[in-house]
Amino acid sequence: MITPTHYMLLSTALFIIGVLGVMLRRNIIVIFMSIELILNAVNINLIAFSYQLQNGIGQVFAIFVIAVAAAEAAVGLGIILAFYRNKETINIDEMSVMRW
Amino acid sequence: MNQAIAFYVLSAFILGFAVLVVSTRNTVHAVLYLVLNFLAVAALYVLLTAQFLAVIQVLVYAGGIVVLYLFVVMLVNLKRPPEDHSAPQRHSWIGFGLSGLVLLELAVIIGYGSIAPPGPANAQNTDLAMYNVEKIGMLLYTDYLIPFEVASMLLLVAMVGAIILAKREL
Amino acid sequence: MTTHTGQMFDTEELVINMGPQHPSTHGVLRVVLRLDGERVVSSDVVIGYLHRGIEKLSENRNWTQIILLTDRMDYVAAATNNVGYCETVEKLMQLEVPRRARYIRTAICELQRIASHCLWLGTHAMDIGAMTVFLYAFRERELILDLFEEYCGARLTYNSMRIGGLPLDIPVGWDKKVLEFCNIMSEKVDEYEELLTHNRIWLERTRGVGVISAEQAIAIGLSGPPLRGSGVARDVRKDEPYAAYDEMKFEVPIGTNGDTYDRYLVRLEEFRQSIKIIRQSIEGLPEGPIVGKVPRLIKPAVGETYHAIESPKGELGYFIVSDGKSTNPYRFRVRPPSFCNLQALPQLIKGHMVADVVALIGSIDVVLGEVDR
Amino acid sequence: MIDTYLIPLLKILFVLNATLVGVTYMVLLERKVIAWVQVRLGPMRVGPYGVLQPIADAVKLILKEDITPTRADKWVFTAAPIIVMVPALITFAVIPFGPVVNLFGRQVPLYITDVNVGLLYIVSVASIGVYGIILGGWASNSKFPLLASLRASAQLISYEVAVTMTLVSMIMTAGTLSMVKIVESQYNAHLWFIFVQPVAFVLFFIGGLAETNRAPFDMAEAEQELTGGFHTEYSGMRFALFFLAEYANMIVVSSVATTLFLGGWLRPFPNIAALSFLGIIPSWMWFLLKTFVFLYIFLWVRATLPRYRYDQLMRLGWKVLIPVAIANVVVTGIVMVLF
Repeated sequence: MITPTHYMLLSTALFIIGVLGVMLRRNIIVIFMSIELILNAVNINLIAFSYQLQNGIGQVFAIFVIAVAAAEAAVGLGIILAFYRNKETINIDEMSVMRW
Repeated sequence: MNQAIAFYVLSAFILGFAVLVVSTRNTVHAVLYLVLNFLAVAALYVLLTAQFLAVIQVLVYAGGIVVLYLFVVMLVNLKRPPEDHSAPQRHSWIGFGLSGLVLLELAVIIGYGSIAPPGPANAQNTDLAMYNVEKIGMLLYTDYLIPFEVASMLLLVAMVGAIILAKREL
Repeated sequence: MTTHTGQMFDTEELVINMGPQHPSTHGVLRVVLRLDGERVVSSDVVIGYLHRGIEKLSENRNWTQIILLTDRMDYVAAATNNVGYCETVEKLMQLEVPRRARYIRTAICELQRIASHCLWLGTHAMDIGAMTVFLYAFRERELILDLFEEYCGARLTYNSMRIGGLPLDIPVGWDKKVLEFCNIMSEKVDEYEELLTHNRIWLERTRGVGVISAEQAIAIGLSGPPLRGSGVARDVRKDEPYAAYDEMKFEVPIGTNGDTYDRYLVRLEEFRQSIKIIRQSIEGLPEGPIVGKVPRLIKPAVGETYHAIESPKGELGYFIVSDGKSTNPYRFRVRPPSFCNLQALPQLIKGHMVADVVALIGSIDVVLGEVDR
Repeated sequence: MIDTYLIPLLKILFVLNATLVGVTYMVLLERKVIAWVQVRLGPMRVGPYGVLQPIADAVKLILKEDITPTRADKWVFTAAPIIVMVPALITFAVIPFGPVVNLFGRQVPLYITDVNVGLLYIVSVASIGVYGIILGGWASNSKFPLLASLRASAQLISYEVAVTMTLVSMIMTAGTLSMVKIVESQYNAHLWFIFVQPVAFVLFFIGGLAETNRAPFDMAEAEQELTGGFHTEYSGMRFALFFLAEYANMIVVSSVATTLFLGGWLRPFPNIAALSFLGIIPSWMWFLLKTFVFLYIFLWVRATLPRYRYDQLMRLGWKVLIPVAIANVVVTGIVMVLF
C-alpha cells in the first residue's frame, strides 16, 4: 500500500537533488531549473496529503505554488537576459559585481 | 497492486531525470530532462487523482515555463559552447555538507511523522476524485478568493517586469 | 559580420544573399541584404548573370538579322522589342509604313502587354502567397500565346516584324479570334480584381510598402507602371505616339501615393485599356499592303537616331548609329526599362522587412534578360 | 478482463491507424482540392485519379536518404519530429467519435476515454508540440533554421494563448470540461454552440489556423525564411514526420472544433422529431462529415488567401485575437449571470 511516507521520501529526494543542483552548478540557468525542481518537490508533498486527507486545499495551494513559480521564472529569466547582454556571461562566479 | 508498481516506476523516472537535469553538461539536454521530469510528476498527480493539477502542471510548467527556459538557453548559448566545469576552486564540499544537513533534518521529521493517519478506504471514487475540477473550482472561488486575486496581481507584475527587462529600448 | 557597437543587445548585422537562385527574384538577380534583425539596413543589387553581349553581337550582323536578337532581350514581351527596333530603323531611313501594318503592330503590342502583365500578376501574387492567381493569370496568357503562334509560328521569341512592315498578313479568322479573346479577357480581369483588390491580407501586404514620391521616381529615371504609380502622367503612347496609337482612344491610369498597391492598380487598369485598344485596332483594320517601299539591301545613310516606345515594363528606347558604308550598324544601344527601374530597388528596400523585399521586386516587374542584355 | 484491457486496446489501435491513414489521404486531398481551385487536375498518375498517390509518397520518403547535418546533436535531431507528432496523435484519446453503442451485444462507447479534464488535456498536450519545433531548429546546427524555429514557436505560443481564452468561454457555456458531456450539453440545450458562441467559433478557427502553421499564417515556407523554415536540414522519413504532424494537427483542430461547436456526433437538429429521418446516417458518420467540412475549409483557405508578414501576424495575434477572446469571456459571463 502506498502511504504518504512514500510520497514524502520521494519529495525529499527530489528536494535534495534540487538543493545540490543549486549548490554545485555554475550556470545560472541550471540553478534556476534546480529551484523549479525544489518547488515541484513541495507540490508533490502538498498533493500527497490532499489525497490523504481527501480535501482540495492541498491542491489549491499547489496551484498557487505553480503561479508563483511561473512569475519567478519570468522575471528571473528577464534578469538573466539583461545580465547576459551586458556581461556576455551566465557564469555565476562572474556575477559578483554590484554595479556594471 | 498496480498502483504501487506505477508509483515506483514514476518515482524512478522523476528522480532519474532530476539527477540528469543537475548533472548534464549541455544546457539544452538539461532543459529536456526537466520537461520529462515534469511530465513524470504530472503522471504522479494523476495517480493521486488530482487530474486538474496534472493538466495544469503539463500546461503551465512543461508547456510554458520550460519553453521560456529553452528560449533563453537558445539566445544565451548562441555563441558560447556548453560551459565546462572550470574554476575547481569552487569548493563543492560546502554544497554536499549543507545538503547533508537538510537531509538529516528531513529524515528526523519523517521518522517522527511515520505514524501517519490511515488513508480513506478506497480513495478512487470519493467526490474529490470524481469531480476534481468542480471541487477545486469551488474552493478557489469561495474560501481562497483573496489569495487568487493576489496571485493574479503577482502574475501581472511579473509580466510587466519581464517585458521591461527584456525589451531593448523602450 | 560588423557589430553594432553601443547597442545594448549587440546584434551583429546579418549579411545574407538573396542569391541568383531564389524563387522570387524573377530570374538571375542577386540582392545582397544587410539585415538588422528583420529590417533591411542596406542592400546592393548584383546583375550580369544573363549578359550575352547583344549590343556587341549586333555590330557584325546586318540590320535584318538584328531583329532576332531583340527578341531575346525582354523575352516576356518579345514582339514589343521587335516593333521598337523596326520603328527606330524606319525612322533613321525615313521609311513610310502602310496604315494596315501600323494597326496590326498596335494590336500585337497591346496583346503582348496583356501577356506580360499576366505573368507579372501571377508571379507577384505567388510571392506574396496567393497561389491561385498564378494559375488563373497563366491560363489567360496561354490564350495569347496561341494567338501569337497562329500569327507568327512561335510562342515566345516571335521575330514577328520586318523593317518597313510585317513579314506576313494576319491569317484568315485571326481577327475574330482576337475579338473573342478580348471578351473573355475583360471578364477574367474582373475575376483577378475579385480575388485580390479588396482582400484584407493583400491590402496589408502591399499598401504603404515601397513608397516612391513623384520627384524621386523622375530622379531615378523610372518609367512605365512604376512611374505612373507615383502619379507622373508619362506614357510614350500618348506623349510621342508611334504605330497607330494617335488614332486610338484610351486613358492612361495614374496612381496617387506610389506604393505597391497603386502600381498593382495601375497595371490592372492597363489590362482593360489594352483590351479597348485591341478592339479599336482590329475592328478598324484598314485594307492595303502590309510592307512599304523598302530597298532590297538595307543600307541607311550616315546618321544616328533614338526612338522610344512604351513596352509593358516602361520606356524601351533604341539608339542606333549607321556609318553609311557597311550594312551593319556602327553602334546599337538599348535603353531597357527594367534596368532603369531596377536602380530604384536599393532605395526602395531600405528599412523594409525581408518579406517586403520580395513583394517590391515583383512590384517593379524586372526581367533579367532585358537588364543584362 | 476483456472490457478493461482488450477493448480499449483495440479502440486505440483502430483510432491510431485510422488517423495515420487519414493523414496520408489528407495530403492527397489537399493537393487535389488546391488543384481544383486552380483549374487543374492534381495528381492523376498513380492509380485511378491519383488515389494511390499517398502510397507512392510514403515509399519515396522511406527510400530517400536521411541526412544528419555534421556536428548536429544526433539524439535531439531525431527526437524533434517525434515530439511534434506524438502530441497530435495522443489528443485523439479524448475526442468522442460517437455515443455509447452496442456492438456484438456489448455496450461499447465510441470514444477511447472520457476524462473529466478533457478540453484542458487537449490544450496542454498541444503546448508540448512547441518543443519539437524549437529543438528541430536548434538541432539543425545552423543559424537560419534556429532563427526560423524561434520565430515559428513564438507564433505558436501567442496563438495558443488566444485559443485557450476562446476555450474558456466555451467551458463557461458548456459547464463542463469533459468532451462527452460537452456534446451532451449541446443535446440538452437543443442547439449547437456555434449559434450560442459565433465569436468564439471564428476566433477558435483563426487560432487553429495559426496553431497548425497553415494558410495565411504559414511561416514555414514563407519567402522571407530564405531557407525554408525550421525543417530545412531534415530529409527522408524525419521530414515526413514533420510534414504529417502538420496534417495530424489539422485533423485534431477540426475534430475539436466539431465537438465543441457543431455538436460532435449529433445530427443537425437533434431534438426536432420531424427531422428524425436524418437518423439513418449513423452518429459517427455525422462526426466525420462535420470534421471533413472543417478540413475542406482549411484547404480552401490555403488555396485562396495570401500570406501575412511575420510582424502583422504577431500584431494580429496579440492586439486583435487575445483582447477579443477575453472580451468574449467577459460577455459570456455577464450573459450567463443575467439569464
